[in-house]
Amino acid sequence: MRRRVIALVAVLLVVASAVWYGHAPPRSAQAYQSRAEETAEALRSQARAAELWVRAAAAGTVTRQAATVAIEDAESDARATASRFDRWDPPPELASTRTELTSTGAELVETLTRLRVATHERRWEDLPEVAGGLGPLADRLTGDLTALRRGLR
Amino acid sequence: MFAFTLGTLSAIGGFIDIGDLVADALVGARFGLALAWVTVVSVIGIACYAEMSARITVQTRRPAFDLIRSRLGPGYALVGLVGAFAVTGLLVMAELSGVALALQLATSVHYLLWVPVVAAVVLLLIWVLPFETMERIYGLLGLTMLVFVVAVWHLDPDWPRLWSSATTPVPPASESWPAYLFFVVTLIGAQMTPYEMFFFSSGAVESRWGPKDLTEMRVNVLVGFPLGGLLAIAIQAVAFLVFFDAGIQVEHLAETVLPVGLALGKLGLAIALLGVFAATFGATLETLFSTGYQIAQYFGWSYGKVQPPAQAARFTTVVVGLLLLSTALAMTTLDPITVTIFAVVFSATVLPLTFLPVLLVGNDRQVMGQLANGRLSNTLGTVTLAISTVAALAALPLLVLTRGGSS
Amino acid sequence: MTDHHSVRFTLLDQQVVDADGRRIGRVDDLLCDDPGPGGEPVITHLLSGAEALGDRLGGLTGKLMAAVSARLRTTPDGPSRIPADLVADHADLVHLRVRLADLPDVAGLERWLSAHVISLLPGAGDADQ
Amino acid sequence: MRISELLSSEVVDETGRSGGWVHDVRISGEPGPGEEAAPFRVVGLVIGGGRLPHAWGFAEGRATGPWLLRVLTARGARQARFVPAARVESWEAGTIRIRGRLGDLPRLIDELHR
Repeated sequence: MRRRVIALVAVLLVVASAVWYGHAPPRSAQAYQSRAEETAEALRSQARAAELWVRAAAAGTVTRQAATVAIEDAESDARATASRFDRWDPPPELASTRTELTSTGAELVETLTRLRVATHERRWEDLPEVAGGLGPLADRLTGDLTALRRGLR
Repeated sequence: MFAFTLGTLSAIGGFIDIGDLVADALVGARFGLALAWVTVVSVIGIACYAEMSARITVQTRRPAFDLIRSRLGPGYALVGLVGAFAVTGLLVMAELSGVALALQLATSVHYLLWVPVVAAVVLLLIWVLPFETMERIYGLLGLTMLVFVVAVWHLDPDWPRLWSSATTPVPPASESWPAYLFFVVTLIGAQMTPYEMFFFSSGAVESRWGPKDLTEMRVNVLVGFPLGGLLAIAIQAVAFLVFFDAGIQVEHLAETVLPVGLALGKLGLAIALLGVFAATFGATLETLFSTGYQIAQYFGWSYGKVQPPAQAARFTTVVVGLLLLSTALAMTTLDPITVTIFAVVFSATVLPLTFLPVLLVGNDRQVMGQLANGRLSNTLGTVTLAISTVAALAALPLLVLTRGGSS
Repeated sequence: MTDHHSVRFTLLDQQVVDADGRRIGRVDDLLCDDPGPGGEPVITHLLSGAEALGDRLGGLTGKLMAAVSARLRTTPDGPSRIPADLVADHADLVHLRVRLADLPDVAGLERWLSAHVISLLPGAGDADQ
Repeated sequence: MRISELLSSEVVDETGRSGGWVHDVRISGEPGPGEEAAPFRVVGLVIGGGRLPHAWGFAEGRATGPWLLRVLTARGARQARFVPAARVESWEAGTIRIRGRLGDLPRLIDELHR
């Protein structure tokens, strides 16, 4: 009986620490940096995906229904990614990384929001123009990523 | 001859479900074809066990899993049962959401509004439609997913690059080894789906297969599953071609079908969506039933689609109960894509518990007589069992270590 | 070869089928008498149902299974028993010589669900066909 | 007494040495109303060799493959012994006492090919 209780407690501890490992905020500078990289990669992915959908919709290769859904998804994903990153405290030496990435994230969310509004208002011909900011944003994120990776070494 | 091709075709469509649609696109976008070998291994493994369990069914006129309990004993069989129940609970939720997401992409009406509608239709179909009709319709409609294969050509790929990616089974520069291994396990879980075997052999009992159907069954398995695998690799390939260089990670079902739209236009996209709809719908029914079968077989209840529901009351209750549970789970707004990844990883952890008893029964000469396993079945079966055991042990540590594959 | 066989492969855990071919449960345990020193115990009953299975599994899970099943039971005492002399054949499936309807304390939940829930819905068919 | 109780009992010989757990129960009998009908009865117990060779059917010789599993269980399958019911002193669930020594018990494979 006692052994069983100990085993049960051990299993619960392992599960709890596994969950904690998955959700804990980064504590070291290195962990923060790798989370920053992941965030930049995710944001860039969302920007490029939305851009791709807009271009495909403009070229008529995808349906407007599907493009609407994809743009909504990209917006909510970017919002979630940005706000998750925002919640983590940066180590002092990486404060500038946070500022840079947060502002790029905010800009991306703003652009995607305008895109979503445009699709809901059925201003299909305006989409490419609204989405024009996505390419430069993605490139900026690529720059951030390169800088981050260089800093890691 | 007609049933021949029909069964084969539905095996192709039946191979793909929400797990494949998500995992293949995700893997293709991040790793190119560097994991295509996993699909090849999985196809060989699942074909070997599907053939074995169908052979057992033909010989004993009982589904292979009827015999699990007498091989593993009630204790281990119960562990397997509880594990499978949890996994299929998640999977049904994911498949239901998959159907709803396909409908959302077609109509841009939010998927949560579709979930209860889909669940109601599933319930109705369970009640009225005979087993074989159900399997065939969705299998055949699922064939429309072959547009993914066509799309590969229309994207005008750099073939040498595809080939070199497929023959370089290491993570690309941008990815780490743990992430690579995590997706090896994910693909194994997504493609060696035990419910396919459950369904295959239980269905064989319900359609009263005899030794004369053995050839038909083998053709279904040996042609259908490899073609299903080809489809899976095509999904990886189109995701690679469209997303890899842009650094786009697949986070939604929309991105699975986008390359088809880019390659073949609106019509292609619509066909792909129809395929996704059919595959996930069919898989919803299959996963539901296989769980019902498994529980009924463990306790020895009467079960099945042949009997009227009142003669298999406990079976019907379990199936309907699980459907309601999964619908409720889907309505909690948990992200269906994340749930799918978790479900296929958990599915990999209980895989050996379904393979081992099948392998043991296949070798029992007192039960199998002339139809006992040959050397080929045993070699492939043992190798597959070993692979699945390693994958099962590695699955959860990798899930934690890579934070669900995100790093 | 000898004339005896393994209980694990031929009787215990096997599927029980009634005279109509309907699946009614598994052989979850077997009851035998105590013959005293040097005697051969005779198997008197097959036990079927989650209560017998729960007792056999033991542990927390088994106790829970047995307790829930005992609570659902409508007949007075112990797990459902099937007299061993009702077995017609046990090569692979365990075939009984009687119908489920003749075994009042077996598969109680199945009957109850069938009569009170499933049959009431349209298109469910008849439980006693 | 339930069969499951027998299956989780320990066998002890007259010197008090333990032969380990009962891994299988051998039964005999032909059910039914016919001429040769006889009730099911327990004719002996199987001990030794570990759980798996018995659970997987290798000890009984009903399975011969796959090769890897046969090799893994081969040793255990050879060690398995048969306890005839006639040698059982008391059928008390939990501990089953037998007459004579464990070493005198026939090996299961020999008993099966008798």
